[in-house]
Amino acid sequence: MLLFFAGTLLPLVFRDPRRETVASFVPAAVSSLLTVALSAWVLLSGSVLRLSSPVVQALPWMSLSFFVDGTSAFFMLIIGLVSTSVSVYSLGYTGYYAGKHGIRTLGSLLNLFVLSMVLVTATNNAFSFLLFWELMSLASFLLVVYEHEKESNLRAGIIYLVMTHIGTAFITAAFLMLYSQTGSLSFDSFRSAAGQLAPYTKDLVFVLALVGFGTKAGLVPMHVWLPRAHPSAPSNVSALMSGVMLKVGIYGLVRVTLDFVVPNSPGDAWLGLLMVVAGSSSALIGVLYASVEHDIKRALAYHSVENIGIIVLGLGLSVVFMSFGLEALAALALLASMYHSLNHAVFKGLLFMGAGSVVMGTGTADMNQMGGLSKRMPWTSLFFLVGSIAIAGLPPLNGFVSEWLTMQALLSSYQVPNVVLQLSIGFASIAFALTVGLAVATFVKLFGITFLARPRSKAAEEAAEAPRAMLVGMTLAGSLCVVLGVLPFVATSAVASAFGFDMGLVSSYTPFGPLTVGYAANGLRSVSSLSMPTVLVLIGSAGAALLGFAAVASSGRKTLTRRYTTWEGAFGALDERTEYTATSLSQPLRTVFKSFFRPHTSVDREYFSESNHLVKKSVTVTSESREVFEDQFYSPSLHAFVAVLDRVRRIQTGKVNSYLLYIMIVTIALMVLVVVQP
Amino acid sequence: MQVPLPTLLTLTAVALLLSTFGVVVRRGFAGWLSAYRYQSVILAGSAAVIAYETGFWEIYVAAVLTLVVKAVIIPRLLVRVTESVRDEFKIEANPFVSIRLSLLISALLVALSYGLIRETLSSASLGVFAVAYLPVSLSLFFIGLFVMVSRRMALNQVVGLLVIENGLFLFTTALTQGVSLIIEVGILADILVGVMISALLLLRMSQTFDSFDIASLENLKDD
Amino acid sequence: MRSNLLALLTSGGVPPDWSTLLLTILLTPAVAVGLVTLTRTRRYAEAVTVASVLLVVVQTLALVAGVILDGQFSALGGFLYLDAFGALILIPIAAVGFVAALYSVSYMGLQFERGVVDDKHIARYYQGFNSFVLTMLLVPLANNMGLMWVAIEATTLVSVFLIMLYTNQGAIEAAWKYLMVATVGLSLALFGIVLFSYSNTSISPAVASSGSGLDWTSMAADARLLDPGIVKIAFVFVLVGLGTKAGLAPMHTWLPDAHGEAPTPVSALLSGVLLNCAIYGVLRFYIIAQGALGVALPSELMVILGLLSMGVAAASIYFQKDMKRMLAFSSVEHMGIVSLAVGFGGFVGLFAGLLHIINHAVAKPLMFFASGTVSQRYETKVMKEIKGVIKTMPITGAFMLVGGLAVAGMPPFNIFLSEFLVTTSGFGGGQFFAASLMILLLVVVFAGFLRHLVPMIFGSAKGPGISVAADVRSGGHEELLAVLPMAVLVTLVVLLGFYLPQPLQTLIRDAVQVFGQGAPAR
Amino acid sequence: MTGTLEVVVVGAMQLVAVFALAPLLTGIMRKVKARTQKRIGASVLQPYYELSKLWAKDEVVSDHASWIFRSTPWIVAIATITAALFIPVFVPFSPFTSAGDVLLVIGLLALARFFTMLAGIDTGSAFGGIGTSREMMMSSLIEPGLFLTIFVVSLTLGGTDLTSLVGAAAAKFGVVIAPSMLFGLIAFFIIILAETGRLPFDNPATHLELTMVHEAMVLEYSGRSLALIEWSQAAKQLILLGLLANLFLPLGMPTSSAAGLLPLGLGSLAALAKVVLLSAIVAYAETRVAKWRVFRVADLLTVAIASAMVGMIFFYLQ
Repeated sequence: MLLFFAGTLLPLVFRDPRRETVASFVPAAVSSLLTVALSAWVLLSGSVLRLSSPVVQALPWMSLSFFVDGTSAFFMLIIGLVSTSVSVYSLGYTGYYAGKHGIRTLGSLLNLFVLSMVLVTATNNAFSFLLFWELMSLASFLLVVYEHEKESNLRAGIIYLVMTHIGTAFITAAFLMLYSQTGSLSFDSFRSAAGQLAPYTKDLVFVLALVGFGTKAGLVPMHVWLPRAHPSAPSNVSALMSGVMLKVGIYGLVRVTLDFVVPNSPGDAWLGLLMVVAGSSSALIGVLYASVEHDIKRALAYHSVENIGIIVLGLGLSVVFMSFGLEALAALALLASMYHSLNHAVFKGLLFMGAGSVVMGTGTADMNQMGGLSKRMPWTSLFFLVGSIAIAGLPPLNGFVSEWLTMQALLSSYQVPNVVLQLSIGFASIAFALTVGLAVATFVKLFGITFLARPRSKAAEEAAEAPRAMLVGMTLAGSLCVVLGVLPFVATSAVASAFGFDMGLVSSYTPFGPLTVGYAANGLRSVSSLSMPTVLVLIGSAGAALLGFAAVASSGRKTLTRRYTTWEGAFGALDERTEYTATSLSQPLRTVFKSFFRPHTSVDREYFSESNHLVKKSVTVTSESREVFEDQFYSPSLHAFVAVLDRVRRIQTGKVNSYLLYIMIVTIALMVLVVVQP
Repeated sequence: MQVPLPTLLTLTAVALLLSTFGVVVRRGFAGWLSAYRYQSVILAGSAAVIAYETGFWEIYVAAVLTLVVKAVIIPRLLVRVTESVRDEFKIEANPFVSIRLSLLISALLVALSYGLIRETLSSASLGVFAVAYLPVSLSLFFIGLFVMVSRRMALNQVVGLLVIENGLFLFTTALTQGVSLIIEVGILADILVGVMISALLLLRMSQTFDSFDIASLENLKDD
Repeated sequence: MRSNLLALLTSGGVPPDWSTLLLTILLTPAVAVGLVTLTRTRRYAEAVTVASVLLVVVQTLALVAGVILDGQFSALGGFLYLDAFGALILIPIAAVGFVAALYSVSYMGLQFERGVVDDKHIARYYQGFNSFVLTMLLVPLANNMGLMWVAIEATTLVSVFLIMLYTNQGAIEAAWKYLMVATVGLSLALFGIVLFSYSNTSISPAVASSGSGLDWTSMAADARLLDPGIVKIAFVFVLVGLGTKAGLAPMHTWLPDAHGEAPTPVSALLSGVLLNCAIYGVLRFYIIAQGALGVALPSELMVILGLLSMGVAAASIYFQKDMKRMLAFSSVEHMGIVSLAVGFGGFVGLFAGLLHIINHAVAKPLMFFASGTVSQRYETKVMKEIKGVIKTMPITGAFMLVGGLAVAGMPPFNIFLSEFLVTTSGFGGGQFFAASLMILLLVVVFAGFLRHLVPMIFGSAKGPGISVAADVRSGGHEELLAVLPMAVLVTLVVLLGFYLPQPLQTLIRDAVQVFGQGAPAR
Repeated sequence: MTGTLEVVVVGAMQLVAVFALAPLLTGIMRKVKARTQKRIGASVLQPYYELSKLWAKDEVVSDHASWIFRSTPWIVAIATITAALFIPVFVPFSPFTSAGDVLLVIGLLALARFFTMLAGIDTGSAFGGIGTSREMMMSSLIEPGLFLTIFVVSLTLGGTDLTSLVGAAAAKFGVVIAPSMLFGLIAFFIIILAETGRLPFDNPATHLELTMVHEAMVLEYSGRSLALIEWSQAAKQLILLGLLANLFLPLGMPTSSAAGLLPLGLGSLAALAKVVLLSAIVAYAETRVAKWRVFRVADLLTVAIASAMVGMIFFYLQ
């Protein structure tokens, strides 16, 4: 067992200067496989790993101790799966950086990043948790500013690290509140004291943890760094970051809600409600921004905000159910959200890898320059299609299953006795449904504009297919999507054993057994179920029936297909300028939700000669939607804070007299204070 | 003639306060120097009185030392340093606080130190010297500090510093009848070296800024 | 390395006579000063300085080993005295002194090459350097508080002398302000010290007669008997006085100018070590005040001053333009953290505070050396004109990044360990408001630091207004002697992040015991 | 009657019936519309002739289009067929209940819509672009409406499993006229209009780029693929109308699936009659209203969402 653990650590940190690309990523792949093996073993055997090495003898409760139980094993599984495919993918991807930057630094930082994530999920002590937590953000910060020539990357990096640091400050406050109750920093003591926390501290700890981990996971008010940091990182890193790092944030949230702040009284329901509201609003806002974005990586980053919102929605529901003692429903909601986090890690990783190879091929991330790549990069477009279908939650693949579970959880919220909760969860389900609808629309745009129709720029024309290693990486992730979609029992059993619900609760986990959700209200009993394998069989049979019918119907005449140019309404040859671009495609959406985006379009005309304004040389219309959160919430508060700082700064006046005056005032003030003090 | 001790002590205390007010009033550098020299002489006198009363021989040595260092060496040092600088820089043109106001403030400070001492240490059983000299030394400290704060010329700040040092010396001799001699010598050495270094600085300052005005010393700040 | 040394010494059978070591450790730098004044050649002065400081390091290790073994001992009839707390302060003086000596060889060498400094300056520099080390060594060893005051006053005078080395306007202004503010502060401190000794002598006539009124040991012994009225006023005077030297908030104004203008090795010593000596003085009297007045009042004062200095430092760092001034303000912030830690009290708080002194003494000089080399290379201290350090000087760039993140409090490094402990003690001690305010201020400092550090280290060095002087001297673009000290410090910074060597832990625990000695029977 | 063999047989039978009758339904709709506009209109069987004609014609495919364009018709057809297997249009129970429920059907329809939108972009012409962008906006609003109606229905009739839903609707007639169900009905009716591309949302008849949404996406198709798309479009219409009929107007439906052959036959006839009646109503509604501006359509869909919400509130607050 320890061997396993050392196995994951050793190769991760190893970096070999000479044969860079291979040497740094092969150990990464091997070690992530080991992580997968370790977590699978823990999940199956349900046993617990424990290891601890104290840092300071004098303070026993402060040690680097590790504890791998079901929950951490489940998240380790996610990390392992995605990092295996990403490290295989980055074997090919580093070619893109061959000339400009040292591959060695990229390789070692990536290893460090994955290592710190694995360790975060394994720690058992608040101090070591924070240590690895910030190590993770430090490694990802260095990766974000990897291409540090571009000024925008630097700013994104700074915002990212400062935001995560604020998040860590909240988490530290939460842990130390627990420390003040229990007197020790180890998670075991937190767990043992979970029961008898005073209600006041319990709420405070919960809110602090929600804000802290929310910043890392990218919940709405604190999501500002996400759309900036992910696109500026190299693609294989942003695949890891949005696929897995956000999940570590969720891991923290799960750890706090389930272990330390166990919701056991109706009073805690409002905590769950807070999560539901935060989740659904961040889902809605994330997808709204994603649907209008024309930079492919920013769109995917915004989309991560949306999926995280769904996961937190599921968590919130489980907290609400738990606080009313509805164990079965709580397990269902938790299953839905954990399953969704597993799915999201897989298909978001796949999509970012796809985006990476597209960016590598065309050299730009702006979708308006792309188009027609499916002909030149057939494999990448296939994988991207698989990813889009999965993320949009369409039937055959895994996205649909987790969304089905979340919907069932939402639908069964009627059993919550409190009416206010029922209604608010109902309204949250509207936001959720709107998100699902918009997600389909976003990915039509994302996939359609990038891969279909005619190439819109020179670069898109000569885009070359991604190197073989990248494709292998993507096949790994793609096949995972399909497997998780078709055989949901694989994931459900993993989640069940991870979170320790007893098997019978949700459904019988036979390989082909359907996922069933019971319904019993005002006298009507029904069991709605979904068994993907049979659905697949049906689709296959329908297809066969159709082909048979087509063959029979056209027995006589053999129809042939001719290729001819698209019908262009008799305007003469179409060139790519008349094509729909990403921005135009999302224009109806923008007008419908204009109160949210408040797009301001600026039209500037260029004239041949200043005298007559009638003959226009060119009219360019630029319209971009402003970041609502940026203007209303962040910049004003930032300016106010900076203004305060500015005033404090003034005391360094530079004159000796004023310095001496300060000393005089302080002496007299303190003397008066001391004399007055009893 | 056997002058009763308490009146003698109050007499020297009053003389000390008068000399400090002299420092506050004078505008020109020469004026300050003479006031300072006068103050150091009285200080040495009072130290001698304490030594006579308590019979510790170390205090005599300390008194003589202060007399030599503070009354003779330091003033000559300052005069030699400031010879090269033109006269008008040695006059305090317009201090932050007008002379009259600064007089009032120093009186206030004296009252403050007396009040403070009575308020805090009334309970402690103070020796006869402490009763007389403690508030004086504290007021010396505050007035010295006030002089440094309110004056615009660098020279004045040195003089303010020296007034504070005098207050210090009085404080130590009055309270504990003189700490062990080595420490006394150490303190005096520190003061001497301090004044030498500030003289060096003044010299260097007059070469670069060719004026002692503090205004030129303000570019190191957070604009 | 320390533990085997320990074994070596004790294995000698006869317990070595520690007190003679106390004397020799003071003599070495004194001899060095003499030697340096005699010679005029630069090479010889450098060699002497490095040798003497190396000797000091060895002796310090021996002394520390002694303290761990025998508790405390004294020499010259109780005049010199060393206990765990003093030894703890001794370590950074020796360690940073040695590293600074190494660094100044290359730094002053480069300055000499560039004609910024001539031969006379170099000689004066090394004189000042050695006497600076001497005076700083004297502070923790002095049992007699008067002697300690004289030592601190001497450190001020010597450091003013060192700041005055460059004859440009900024140096003079900084030196003048430093001298004025520090001397006023110290005279105030002397008021306090004498009051303390007065209260000590007025209680027990035996002490008065033996003339040991000023000895700390006697004060600590009957701390509980002292008259609270006098001790209150005395502690305020000492706190404000020595606080000025330590750079606590309202009295910190001289610090950015002095540390900004001094030559880099000196400002490293100033920031890394001198502030420790001043805080050492404050804490010595904190123990006695704690004994006499109970913990409430003194800790409240320390918490107020701590938060004040962190607030002021956080504000100024955010807007700073000059690299060294930013580091100076960050020293103010870290001293605030130490006083906060002591204010929070309890075993954890004191342990964290003392650990933070060590951590800060290791991390801050690293940053000063890195910024020194960079500002030498870019010939400017203004941060806007420095970009792409990681490109032009990879090793120093990496060290600067590690140091910068460490000083800003980024977890994997040592500063975070002690800061985290301080906040834990804050929450443990129930001071929720102060601790959460501290966390907020830490975040502001972190943001401010990052705002300046990242554009400097990354970014492209070719931008407008950025002139990178080709290195004048040897082909290698980074002087070995400059990089070596930094490498030593970086390993310490990273290592101390999660592993505290055993001897260090026992030393800190004994030091905390010393604090306990003064505490009233709770 | 519910052994796995019978389930498959009934399912297959229902599938054949759905696909056979679908074109008839569109024929009837066009007939009713023509009649109300006082013109004779083509015969009811006209759609059948069109389909068979298209089936035989050659296909023209644009050279920019990728494999997605050519495979979309097949995917859309398969998706609709699978959806048809689950919906109890004529038979009072959904044949493959154990495999899926209403949400799965919505997912399958969404899959079909997803691929049609992609095909629209693939041709690279501006028309396809218009169709897809409008469809994107509309579908993203239809989804919440659909989900909320199901939410209301599942609250009142219990769960999302179709058989139990239909059974409950048929059994307890009283439940159906509950206020929440009425609001659900209004919302569902509007959603069907939008989903099948009826008038207020999209004019199926014209090729004018101003008004067409669904047509624009399939503009480029011809020959067999156009036939397939038209056919699955009609089948979708029939499925949705059947769902509306069974859930909200369970008049002639036999209460449980175990009833004998005769009631089942009767029930399916009644269902057929209802579906025909509904399509007539829809056609009639179409003639009454003109095409709304594309962005005002969003308001109509919000009306649907609002009514579903009110239905939910009624259910909870009762």
